[in-house]
Amino acid sequence: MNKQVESPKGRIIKSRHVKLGTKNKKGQTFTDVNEMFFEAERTASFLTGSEVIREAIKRASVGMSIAYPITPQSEAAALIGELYAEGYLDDYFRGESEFAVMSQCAGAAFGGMRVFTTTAGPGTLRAMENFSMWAGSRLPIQVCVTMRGVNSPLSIQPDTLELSYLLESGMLLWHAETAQDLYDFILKGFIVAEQPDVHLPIAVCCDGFFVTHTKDTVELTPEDLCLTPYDPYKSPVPCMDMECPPIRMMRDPFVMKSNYISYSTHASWQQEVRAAIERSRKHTAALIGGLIDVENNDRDILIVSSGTAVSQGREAIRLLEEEGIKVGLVKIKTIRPFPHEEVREAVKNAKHIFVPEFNMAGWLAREIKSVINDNDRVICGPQVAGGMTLPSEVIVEEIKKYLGIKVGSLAGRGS
Amino acid sequence: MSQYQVKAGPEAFLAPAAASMGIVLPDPGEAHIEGRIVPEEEAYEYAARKFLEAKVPTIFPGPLVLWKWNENAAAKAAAIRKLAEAIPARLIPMADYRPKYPKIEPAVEINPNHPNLTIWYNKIDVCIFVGVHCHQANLALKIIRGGTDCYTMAMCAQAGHEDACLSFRDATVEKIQKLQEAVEKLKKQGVKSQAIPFEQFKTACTGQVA
Amino acid sequence: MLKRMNIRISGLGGQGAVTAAHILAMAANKDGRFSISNPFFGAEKRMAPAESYVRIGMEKIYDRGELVYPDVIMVFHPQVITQQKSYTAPFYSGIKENGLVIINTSVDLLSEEDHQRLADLNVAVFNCDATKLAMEIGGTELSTNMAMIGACAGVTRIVTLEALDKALQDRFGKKYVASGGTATLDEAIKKKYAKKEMLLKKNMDTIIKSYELATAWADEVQPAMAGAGV
Amino acid sequence: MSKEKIQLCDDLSDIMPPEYQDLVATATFGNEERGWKDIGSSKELIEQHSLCAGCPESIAFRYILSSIPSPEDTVFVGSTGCTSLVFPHVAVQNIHSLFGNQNAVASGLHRALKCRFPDRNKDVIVLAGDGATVDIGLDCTMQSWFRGEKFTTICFDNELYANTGGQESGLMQKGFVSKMAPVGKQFDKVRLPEIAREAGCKYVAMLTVSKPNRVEKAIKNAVYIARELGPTYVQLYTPCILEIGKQSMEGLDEMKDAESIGGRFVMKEYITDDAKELLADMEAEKKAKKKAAKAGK
Repeated sequence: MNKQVESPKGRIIKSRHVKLGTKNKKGQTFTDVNEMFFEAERTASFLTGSEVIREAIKRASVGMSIAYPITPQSEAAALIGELYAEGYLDDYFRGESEFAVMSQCAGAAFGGMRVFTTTAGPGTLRAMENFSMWAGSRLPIQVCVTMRGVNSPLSIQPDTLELSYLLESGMLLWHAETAQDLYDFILKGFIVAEQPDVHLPIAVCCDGFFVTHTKDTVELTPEDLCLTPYDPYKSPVPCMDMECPPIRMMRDPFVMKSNYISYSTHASWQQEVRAAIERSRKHTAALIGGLIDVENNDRDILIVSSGTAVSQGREAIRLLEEEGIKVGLVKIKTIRPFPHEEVREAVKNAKHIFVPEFNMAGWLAREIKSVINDNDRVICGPQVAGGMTLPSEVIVEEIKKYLGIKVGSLAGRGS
Repeated sequence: MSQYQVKAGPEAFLAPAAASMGIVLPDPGEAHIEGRIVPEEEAYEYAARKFLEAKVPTIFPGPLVLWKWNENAAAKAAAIRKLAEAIPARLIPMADYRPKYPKIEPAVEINPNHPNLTIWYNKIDVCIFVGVHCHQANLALKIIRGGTDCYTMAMCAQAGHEDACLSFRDATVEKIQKLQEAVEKLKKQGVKSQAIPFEQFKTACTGQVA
Repeated sequence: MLKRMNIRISGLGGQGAVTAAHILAMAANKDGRFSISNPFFGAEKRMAPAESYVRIGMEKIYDRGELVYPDVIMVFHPQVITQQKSYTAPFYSGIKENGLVIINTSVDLLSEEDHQRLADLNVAVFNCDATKLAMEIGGTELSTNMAMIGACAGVTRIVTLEALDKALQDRFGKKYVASGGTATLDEAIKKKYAKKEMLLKKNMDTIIKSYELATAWADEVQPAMAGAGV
Repeated sequence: MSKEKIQLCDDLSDIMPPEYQDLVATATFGNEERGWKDIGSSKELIEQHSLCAGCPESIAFRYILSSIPSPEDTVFVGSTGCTSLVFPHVAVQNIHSLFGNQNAVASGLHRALKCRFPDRNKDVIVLAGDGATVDIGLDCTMQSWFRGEKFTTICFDNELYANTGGQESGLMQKGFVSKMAPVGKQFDKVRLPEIAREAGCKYVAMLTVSKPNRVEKAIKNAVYIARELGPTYVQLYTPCILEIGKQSMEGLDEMKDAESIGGRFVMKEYITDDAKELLADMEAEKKAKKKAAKAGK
């Protein structure tokens, strides 16, 4: 039902924030996001993903961040602490668990601040009850999820299964492929999440270690430019600071017949959260250049994926190209909203659609299957999990096997 | 393009959110009429005509314009009053958003949790929301579209409401005045208000006084 | 040069395998090449297996994560082989044809079978006594990773000495963000030298010496990887 | 929000529901001397509540809401339970959020308000039941005290889970037979006031709500001390008459029994030395002001 949204000007609506052009206490200039991303010059830096998170937050005019250690996000959370010590944030502390941290984030957001936090794996699951509460309460908190294994036995290794738990939380879910994506998504994520018509929490997800602990080249925006601060009085729900009406305000009350109102209010409330996700399409498409990226989708074979699996797919396409096998690519950037129309359109001529994933559930393949026709075109895989890497050679093997081309065994690690 | 139109109801047991049916909000300088993006100017005239054709045109001012929490709010309240007089339309406040105990008085208030009660009770056929927080306005608009035949409009200070049959965005005092001018212009052209004669109720600390 | 050189470093926790990967990648970056480095993802433990990866290439690199099919394998500690302290067993599994193995050892650690398998794949084995070099020149075994970097660069020429010098400056000269264990070792090596300049010089000297020895070895043995990075 | 801000727009005030006109005209916003005796006129209180008839919680609500020193700058954080049925009817903003995370939400909230309004007293008050405070939320409750978060925690102790139908809670007395304690509760009532003291609370009080002046004093002490020094905790016995088989009229007697000598709720108060000093200073200041006012006349 969702139409593909295009922004006519290729830009997000310009900020009308009163602080535009003035400087913050660190001497950074509050800058319209269009100017920051489409006009300002960028500098290449060689950084780990964790450092990239710090660099993004340094420019994000974040009010408060709350931390709790869990591998692989600990480094990023600690680096944000350093930013606090340097005066870039108003407040920062370590909470007692992810459940508490996400509630503390909620408190700060209820109080009208821009809030950022990070978590991963079991932390995401422990925090889970809060994510739906954030969405229902329309709190535009950003959590960076550096995904890792969540299942027993314990694994701290990369695995994207946790994203499937977040699918129906009501949050915006963006999936970064690289450190560059991570940088851009964090900054742009605040802008989209805080639009008055969206105003929802956002999880900017990346594959733990593959992005957080890898040193890669990232183009940074100028250090002396920062986002305009959050304006709590543009919120679609009253800020809880006793500074705005109505005075008699409960966020967010039981909405059920036992307190004398119809269930349809609750249903409408849930519809409204989903509607807000839909509204984010327009802003997101303008800021991150569409919800998907497409390369050579006129080819018979396509790799369609998100996150690090896209990178592995790109390498596989190179290897296949050397052997004369031509494969196209669709990179999905936003999981919620899911780019239904975009994906349907991009894969309409494909005969085989491969969906490599770093999890055993194959949730992305399932999402894709649910929106395209002739969904037996979708080959769910290759899938790895629990920290296993997904060598491009394995994707090559999968595709060749499917095409009936003889392949050497990659099992046994070549010994 | 979406084929969906945001029409007056009653639409369904649970009407869908217009955004989920592919309706997109207007950009600055634009408005929407039933989901169709139009220049703002067109919407003023359309809204004015809707008001004048209505039997029970009603304005629902919300907390953001009922409380004098800043000077702008006071100015908007003044403009809303004038608009109501120009049409003429009833004013029924949405004083807050709480689940009110034990019940609301549908003749003199509207509540976002069951706005249909007020629509039904007063037989309101055209209404406009102004000064209501967007989330609460959207709840009310969906419920109204679901269960009543009321034509809904919104004068939104932010990005607008696709759940209304007609919506303005970035509302200011001037925009409220422009709507009033559009009403007056139509009247000058000979369009007569079809409103059933009514007396605006008045309240005081002690209760309803008129 | 090769379109891409994939280097796998197997060592033990505390030997600087992760730092070595970062420095090699940073140096390649300074040489104007594309590079990515990352550690293997384990809970940090001293003397437990630790692995890191460097990918260097002429075009943008997307591939990341554990390196299963390397061109070059560096073994930082004999225990990687003798105690099987590696994530992949045998330690050379996945090595590509015409590849290179550099082992920090003074004696041959490989079995007949190992030698045969590597020979079948035309993989050259360079035994480099990196810890000894580190003690002699750097004055601390903490510089073992420097000697190993030098050996890799000396054989393959995948990075220049100038770029390595700049990468060292970046890594130890400025404020650097390191995770727990690495940060502690950084402090240890900084304490070892009275001055930062001294630390940088001794480490660079170790790299240079090792580089020279490796180049000489490569000229003599002429493995497939010799100069492959030029 | 200052009292001046709690005003209606002139052009629309004559259509506002009467309770709001009444609120603006007669509420005690901005009056630091307000107390339980203002219950008749302080319209920031509930005009109608949705609790069981005769529920002592409703009395507690009235006493608390009339005693907080600046309702115009206070935000409550609640939790799931009977209390959250009352909050929609209170003219002070409040947050429901989840069950058991109230002290965590309050930690974030009061810090945010401190950052945004550094020169103002913005009081954050947690008000939750014993299940939320002591059982599911104990971690969040205590950790906020360890961190020294400057806000007040009020626990409505009805010694069971009332809203879900009378199940055993940590504050239930030993031996009491209830749902989920079919052979009687097996362990003692959790000594949260003592735990609070050890966990860093600057002021702790445990009492019933039978005597309004006592409640007023405890709430005021708690709020003032939290503003300046650190966390404070007030535990109020608000028996669930429904679940302990009492009639609507018997709530007060139940509380009086519980607070008499040897009862579970004999009033307890712990005040740290610095908090005592603060209260003494405030008292002295108040006296001096009164004296000056008298002299001025």
